[in-house]
Amino acid sequence: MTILAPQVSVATVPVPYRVAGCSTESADTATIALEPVGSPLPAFTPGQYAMVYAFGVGDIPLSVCGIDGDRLTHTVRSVGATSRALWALRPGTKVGVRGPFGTAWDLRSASGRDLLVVAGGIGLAPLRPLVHGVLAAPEHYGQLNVLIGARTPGDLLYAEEVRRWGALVTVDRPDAAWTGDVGVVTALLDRAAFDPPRTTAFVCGPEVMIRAAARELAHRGVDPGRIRVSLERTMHCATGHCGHCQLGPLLLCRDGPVVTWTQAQSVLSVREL
Amino acid sequence: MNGDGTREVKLGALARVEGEAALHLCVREGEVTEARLKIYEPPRFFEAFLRGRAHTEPPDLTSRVCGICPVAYQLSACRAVEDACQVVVDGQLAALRRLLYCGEWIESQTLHIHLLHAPDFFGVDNVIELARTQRAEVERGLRLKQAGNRIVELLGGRSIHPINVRVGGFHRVPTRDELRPLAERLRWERDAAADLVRWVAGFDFPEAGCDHELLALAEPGTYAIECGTPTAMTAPSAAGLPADTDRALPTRAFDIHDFSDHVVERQVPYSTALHSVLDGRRHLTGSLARYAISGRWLSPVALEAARDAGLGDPRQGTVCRNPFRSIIVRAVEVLYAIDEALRIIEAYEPPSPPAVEVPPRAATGHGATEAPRGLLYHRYTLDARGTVTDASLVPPTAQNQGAIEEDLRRTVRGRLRDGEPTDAELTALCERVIRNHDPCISCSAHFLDLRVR
Amino acid sequence: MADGGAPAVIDKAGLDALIAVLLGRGRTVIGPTVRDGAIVLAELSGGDELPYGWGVELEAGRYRLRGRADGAGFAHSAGPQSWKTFLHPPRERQWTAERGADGELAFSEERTPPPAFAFLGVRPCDLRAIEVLDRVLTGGPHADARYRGRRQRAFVVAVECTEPGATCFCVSMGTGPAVGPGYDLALTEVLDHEGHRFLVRAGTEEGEAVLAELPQRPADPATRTAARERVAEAADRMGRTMPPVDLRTLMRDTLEAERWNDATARCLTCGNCTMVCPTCFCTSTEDITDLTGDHAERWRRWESCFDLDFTHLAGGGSVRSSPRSRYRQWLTHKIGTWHDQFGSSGCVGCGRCIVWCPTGIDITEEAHALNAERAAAGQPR
Amino acid sequence: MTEGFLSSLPPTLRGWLLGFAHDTAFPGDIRLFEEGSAADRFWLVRTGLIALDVHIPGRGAIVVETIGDGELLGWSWLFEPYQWHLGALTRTAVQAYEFDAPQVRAAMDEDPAAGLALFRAIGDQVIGRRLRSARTRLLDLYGPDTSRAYESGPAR
Amino acid sequence: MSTDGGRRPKLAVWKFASCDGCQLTLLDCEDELLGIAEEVEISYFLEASSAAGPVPYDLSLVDGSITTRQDAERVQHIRSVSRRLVTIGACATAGGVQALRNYADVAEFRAVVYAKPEYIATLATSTPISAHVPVDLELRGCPIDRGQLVEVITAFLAGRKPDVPDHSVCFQCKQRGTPCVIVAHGTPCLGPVTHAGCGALCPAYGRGCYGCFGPSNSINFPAFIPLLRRDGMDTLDVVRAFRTFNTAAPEFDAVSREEARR
Repeated sequence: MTILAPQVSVATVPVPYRVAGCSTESADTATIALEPVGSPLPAFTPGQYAMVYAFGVGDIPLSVCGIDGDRLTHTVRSVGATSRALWALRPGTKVGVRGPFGTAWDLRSASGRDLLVVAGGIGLAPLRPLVHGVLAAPEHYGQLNVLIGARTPGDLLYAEEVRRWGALVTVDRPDAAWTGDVGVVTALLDRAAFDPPRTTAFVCGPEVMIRAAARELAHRGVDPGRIRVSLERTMHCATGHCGHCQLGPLLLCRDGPVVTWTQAQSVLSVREL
Repeated sequence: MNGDGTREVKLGALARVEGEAALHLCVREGEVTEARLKIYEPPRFFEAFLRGRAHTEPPDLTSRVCGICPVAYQLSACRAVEDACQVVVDGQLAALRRLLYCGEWIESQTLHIHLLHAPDFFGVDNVIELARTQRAEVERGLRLKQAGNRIVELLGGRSIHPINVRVGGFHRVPTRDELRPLAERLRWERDAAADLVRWVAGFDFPEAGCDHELLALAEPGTYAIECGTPTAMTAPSAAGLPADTDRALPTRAFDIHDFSDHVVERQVPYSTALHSVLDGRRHLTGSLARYAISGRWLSPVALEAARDAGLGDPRQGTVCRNPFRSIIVRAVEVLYAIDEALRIIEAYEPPSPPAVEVPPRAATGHGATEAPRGLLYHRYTLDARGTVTDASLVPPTAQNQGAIEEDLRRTVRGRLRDGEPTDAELTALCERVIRNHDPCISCSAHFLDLRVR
Repeated sequence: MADGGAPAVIDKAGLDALIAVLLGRGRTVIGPTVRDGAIVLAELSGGDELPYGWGVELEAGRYRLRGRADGAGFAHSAGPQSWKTFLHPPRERQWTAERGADGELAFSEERTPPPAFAFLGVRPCDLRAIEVLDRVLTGGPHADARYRGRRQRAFVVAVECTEPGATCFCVSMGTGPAVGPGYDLALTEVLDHEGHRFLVRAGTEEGEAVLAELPQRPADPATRTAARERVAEAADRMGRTMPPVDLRTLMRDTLEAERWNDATARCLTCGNCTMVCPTCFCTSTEDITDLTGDHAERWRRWESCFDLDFTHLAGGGSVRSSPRSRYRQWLTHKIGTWHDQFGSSGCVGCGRCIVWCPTGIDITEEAHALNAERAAAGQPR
Repeated sequence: MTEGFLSSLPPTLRGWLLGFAHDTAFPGDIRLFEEGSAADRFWLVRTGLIALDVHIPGRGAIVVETIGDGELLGWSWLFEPYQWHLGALTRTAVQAYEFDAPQVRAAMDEDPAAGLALFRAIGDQVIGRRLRSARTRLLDLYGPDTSRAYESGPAR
Repeated sequence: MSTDGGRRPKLAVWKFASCDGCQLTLLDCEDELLGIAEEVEISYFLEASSAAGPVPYDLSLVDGSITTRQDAERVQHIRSVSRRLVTIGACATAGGVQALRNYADVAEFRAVVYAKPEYIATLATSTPISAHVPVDLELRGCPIDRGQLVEVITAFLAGRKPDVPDHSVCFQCKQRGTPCVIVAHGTPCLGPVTHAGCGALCPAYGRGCYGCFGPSNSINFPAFIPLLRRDGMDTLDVVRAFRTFNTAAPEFDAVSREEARR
């Protein structure tokens, strides 16, 4: 039995971080940049998450949406007490961070292959550092396609950056100024240039969207073992000890959030598993 | 001031009393024409819905009449049901009941002293303000109050609506080991209570008296709490004495089974509480009455504290009829209850089983105990299966209403003789007069003797 | 595991001495004792607190103490608690945080030294349960430091099972009634015409050292034989069995079985089965603050997958909203997906969940029924 | 049954199709299929109501459409990978003709004329009609912003 | 909870038909009382103070049920001057023991208790606060638990969700280490259907839970009622067991009516 024995249990006890910046993404969503006050946490890898603690309120899992040295960025949508507190943070405020936790996208295993990134809503956040990774070394990969679905044009995250990526964007509900695609994100697959057998796909978004997209990709010939999806369940401890995030055989805080469609397909097909 | 020279003082909602009440006072040409303690606490119909319940249920159900003195309700109910079923609970079980009751006395009396009554003597609105100048005393009071709660919590499970009391005894009795830490704390608190008596004795008290009969339970050899015989002391005027006389007067006792022949409730239009009278005369229950009836049975430490506080020696026939000084008597009762609790704990042997069987019986039972604010009487009629067919509850505040209104009249009249007070002054004075008797409005709002028709 | 040298025999006075020695070594001794009409695990100060002469009568949803004429001290089955209560307590502080006037945060890990427990009377099934908890709480990428601290310091006196209850099925789960590895000392209680005595073996050096301090005699063949026979007889007297199939596969194959509806009709979702289970480890976190708001604490407390809010998603409802899905989660996890997550079954066959379920839902009966339903439906899907 | 899908078919085709049918009935609250599972059967509803739903963790089953008397339940069996896109739950007791999908597909291959006619009928009467109505509903759902109820955020 | 300009949040405590016990719980927080008073401004609390602060209030605690027309109007006013409204106790949350009137003719009840019933203006039912105005949180119990009250106030101050679990008493009973009284003694106990919060007191004292915290969030009466019968309760006992302090809670009300029809 191998047991990690860090001096400070950074998996259990938060480490102080300072809010270095925050920007509004949409009405209910903000991106916060965090810098360590003292020693930083071990390095994060795209796809992994941190438990971010708002003082006195609680902590929630937030995927990293940007990694720059010791600086972590997270995009948070205000849906509960803790996310509301984090969403409302101002620069200079201190928070606690635990991590890194969970499985990563594992971009390296897609070396030399076509890449298909499919994101729905706030699901773009954990995929962003993956795209950064590809753009930093395009020579290692084949075709990169980024397909993004957003509820409305105003809900699109990182709009400037997304334009630079050349991503295909579709919205459910256009406004008067929107001249782009309208519809669900899977409809964009027809316009993406990828060779299914040579493709590794990375999918994140609402679970219904993940199910539809992964199923469609598999139908088009992408190997289910090469479709990587990021799943979400309630996480409390992030260390595999509290049991809340179980999804069938998976302990998602440890075995996820990123799993292959091979793993996810059967567990997502059982209601209330 | 109205055009006809009538002056009305209306106080919408009385503060620092338990429950909802208002005051209505009319003054005309220096005379008080009307003094009403108007209780508008919504009625809750306990006596009606007790009908049809099992004979084991009154302790838990009637506890909910009052969150301030639930133990009083539970134990009066137990006594009445046990009386109907001809069961006597005695020995260590009775001692534990008294211990539980001591806890409620300590809690409730310190609550009243510090949080409700003392602010009046310092001219502040509440205990938080009081704590700004009397921090140590308030903290001591809260600690004492907590000690009372700890007794109730240990024996009863929780301080409000304890869960461990049952007809026949308890669901579970504590071990000696469980009581030991409590005793350690109470030994400290006994000194604190002696300090408390000294503190309140130093307050500034107006001269006052009360011309009411005093009604309390009496139990030879002890300061009656959880049992005793109703005993009344004559009002001073009947003996040709002034209302503020401190002399003990003749007493008479009557059997608890005859309670409703002596204490009769009647309804007044302005109140959801029923007023009651003792043998047709106004009477007062509570600390002043208990001290008058049972004072000589206080423990030595309590007697000494009472004497040092200027209450005189009850063994020498001295009583206290100044309602403003009731705060001192309450403090003495706190000290006594702590002392008594310690005595019970030291003599404690766990009884087995924790309750005696109380098989139902078709009969009517009566029970009375001394709630912190006065005598609380319960009566139940059971059928052979133990179903309650009739219930009557007579709480102390209902009994005291007449006395409170008379105190209002007397005090306001006296004040008017000293010159014209402002409305604010008059209001504050009336509130103090009411709070002297620690009225518990929740208790008083739902009762009637069924025979009054 | 040390081979522990030669087995010895001690009597009741030896057991008293054992408790005294363990107390003398600064340990908090936890063992069985009678309280509230049950044999509970509590702190012991002497051997006279052991439940000599007490046995239990067990059925699904029913537990009754009954006297035993033979005066045995360990002839009772699993009680309402397990050692989890002490190793993985119901409520525990994990860290505290202070916010300074300048807004700086300081976090301090809970560092109160863990108690040095001595567990007296650990039944073989429970010893395996402790091993399961070890894997869950210290075997993954992140070890639970508090648990590990208590666990590493704990001294385990196992007692072999000679009196299984009607709800026991450790033989099915391969966890008893003979003791497996992991003990410091192992006892086997023997009562016959030669008297009331215990065969003792040491499993560790500390166990040997403790044993050496006790009044004892070398184990005689008769005592050894009697001990072996009593344990062997116990194996034949198991009240219940699990179906002799791969339970992990059975659970995977029957996720949509009708039988779940049947069990759920009887399930109160009270969570009692999870709380009494010696391996159920789930917890929830509590964040508390004081009135100033500048002092915060993180606590965790036992939680259960039967709680509707266990799977509450932020901004939504519960994933497992139906009682059916919650009961299914418990059972399929316990004997199915536990293997995937932690490399073993989560069930040790102690029968507590059967006894302490108010409506008497029986894990073995449910497994048999699921197996029968699968068989009736033909091949596994 | 006089209305619905069957009545839109020419009589010969109707007879041909019903040749593969067998009668079936379900009580209310029975799950006929799950999203993602194999689409190996389909039904023509004679009486009763079926809800098509999507399961969203934490929110339960969200009903997107209902299928009633005379309507065809299921068309995913026509196209690879023959997997249901939605789940189906009976809301009331249901009586229906049930068809074995592989058998019907094989028959469509064997008799291309009948196959094409059936395919056209499904494309027009079922898929096309539902697509049109879904788009109309989108207009309702995504029409002028309906003000969101104030989220007072009660703790529980 | 952010308040304007960093001032102390204002707390108000209101009373309707009740025994006062739940608001007394605030005064029973001896260790915390002065601390609370430092962190929040107790603006309205008649039982404790004769001073009343100006509206609006950041947090209103409401004790008691609605039994008169005036009270039904008063609670509307309270809602309108309160940013957050938390009901405290079984009366405010489920109508309290006085909701037993809901099963009877109130005119008759009134006549039993009062000689001149015409003096008494009261409604035919006792209803919870939530039947009249939106409520942000309902704190259960007859009476409420002191620890839960402090938790609600501190959580309010920290902007945190109060940790007030909705599961059954059994959860707390097991955490407390009490052997189940149903299983070990055959004692009827409402724990499996009752909301946690009391700390599982009654079983710890050897008695069955009597449901003073009302229904939990996951109840299976068809499986539970037979246990009560098995352990010696007859139909009348079962009806009485659910008709106490939370009698008007919908789940308890329904099961007691169903049992009463037997």
